[in-house]
Amino acid sequence: MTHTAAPTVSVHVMLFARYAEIMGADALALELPAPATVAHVVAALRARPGGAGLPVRPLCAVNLVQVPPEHPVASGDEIAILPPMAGG
Amino acid sequence: MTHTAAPTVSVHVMLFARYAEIMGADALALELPAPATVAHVVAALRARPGGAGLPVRPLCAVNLVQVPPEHPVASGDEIAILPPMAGG
Amino acid sequence: MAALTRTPIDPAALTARVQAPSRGGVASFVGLVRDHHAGLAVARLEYSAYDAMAEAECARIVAEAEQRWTAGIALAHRVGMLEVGEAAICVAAAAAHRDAAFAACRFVVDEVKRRVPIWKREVYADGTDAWVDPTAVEGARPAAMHERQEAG
Amino acid sequence: MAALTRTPIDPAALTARVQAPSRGGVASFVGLVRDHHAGLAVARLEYSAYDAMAEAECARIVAEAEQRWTAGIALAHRVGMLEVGEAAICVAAAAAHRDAAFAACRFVVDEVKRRVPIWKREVYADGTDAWVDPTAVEGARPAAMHERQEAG
Repeated sequence: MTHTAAPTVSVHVMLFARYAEIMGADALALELPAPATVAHVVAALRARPGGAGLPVRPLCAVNLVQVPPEHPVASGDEIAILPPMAGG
Repeated sequence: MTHTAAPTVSVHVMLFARYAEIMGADALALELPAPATVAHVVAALRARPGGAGLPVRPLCAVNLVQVPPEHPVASGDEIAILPPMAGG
Repeated sequence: MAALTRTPIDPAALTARVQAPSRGGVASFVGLVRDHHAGLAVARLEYSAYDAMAEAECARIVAEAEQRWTAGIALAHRVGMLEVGEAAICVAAAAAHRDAAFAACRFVVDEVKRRVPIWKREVYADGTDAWVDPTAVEGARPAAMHERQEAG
Repeated sequence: MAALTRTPIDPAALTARVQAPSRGGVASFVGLVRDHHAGLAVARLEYSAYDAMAEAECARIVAEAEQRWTAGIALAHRVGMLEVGEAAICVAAAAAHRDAAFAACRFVVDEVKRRVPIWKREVYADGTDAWVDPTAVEGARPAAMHERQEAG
């Protein structure tokens, strides 16, 4: 094993409503091995304290647009984990 | 032929919108041989000046309720001849 | 409450009449005088009614809708001369949920057009006028069109 | 124009924004905070949103409806703490005819509920509260219910 730095992506994660409560934060920064997808972001969150309360496949948005779990994420992206919508 | 008075019914006729215009009146009194129906009222109106402009089977109401042409009419009834409704 | 009115309709007042803490949705409809009909430029509309029957029929329609959808309904229809942009009809329907509110509102609007003895005369931009017959062929200029001297 | 607002919604102002001489019908919907939900007495609701995405999604929904029905649409959604009877959402849809106005209004209400990242926490009369999950089984008390100290 070498000490060469592996490539990573750094993303901003936004949490809302019940998910913000169970994670104890409404925003946090994550660094993931590249290449990464939304599903990798969710898996990283679920490994954190309180994260077991998140669904395996929550609704997610990247840069304000809803995307499926296999959507790639890039450094600087804003990844939002969305509880079931309850407007109206 | 005798001069004994035959039984009659006396009704109040109401006319509206275009029908009032073509008949030159918005209300008139009619006396018809008994027994009489709404169809008899319409026939009597169609025999008057301007009456040819009325449909043979217009919408009609007796005492504020829409009725079919065979509906009987009695003395004192208010018979309304209704152009196609255009509210809203 | 009387449905026919000779003065401008206030939709907010109708909505306020049907709101209640148990009702989560209010659907409403306002029908306004348009500036065109069947390809003609409309200047104004004159609505007239068989007042006593129109009130009775409106009350029957409101009662039917209130019972069928467990809703609160308010209905107003203007009569007299209306300018373009004025409200001719307003219906507000409040119910526990939006499905019922929308359905009740739509029912009342449709039934008023179908059953209530109200008529309208269109006055066109060129000064002519005509009684509107919704049963006539769409797009045909009304048969009853005639010149008319405007009063006042 | 922004769809999210922290101050009370004025439905009449929304309706006024979409009226035009060529539009004969305005259908509107106001969603109000009800005093009950799933058998529980509700005291108030707190709405929160992912503001930037909610505004973008609302703008997309309005644009879709305006194009599909040749309509004028105004949409407002309240966020923050709402008392029973206050308006949470208002949609006004104006079109040439009532079919299009009703259809466009209903579409916008339904799509806001389906697509816009807004959440609500119900505060019950007994002081408990819960996040509302419309995807949960109807009639079940929300799973996330918990005691909570009211601030201020």
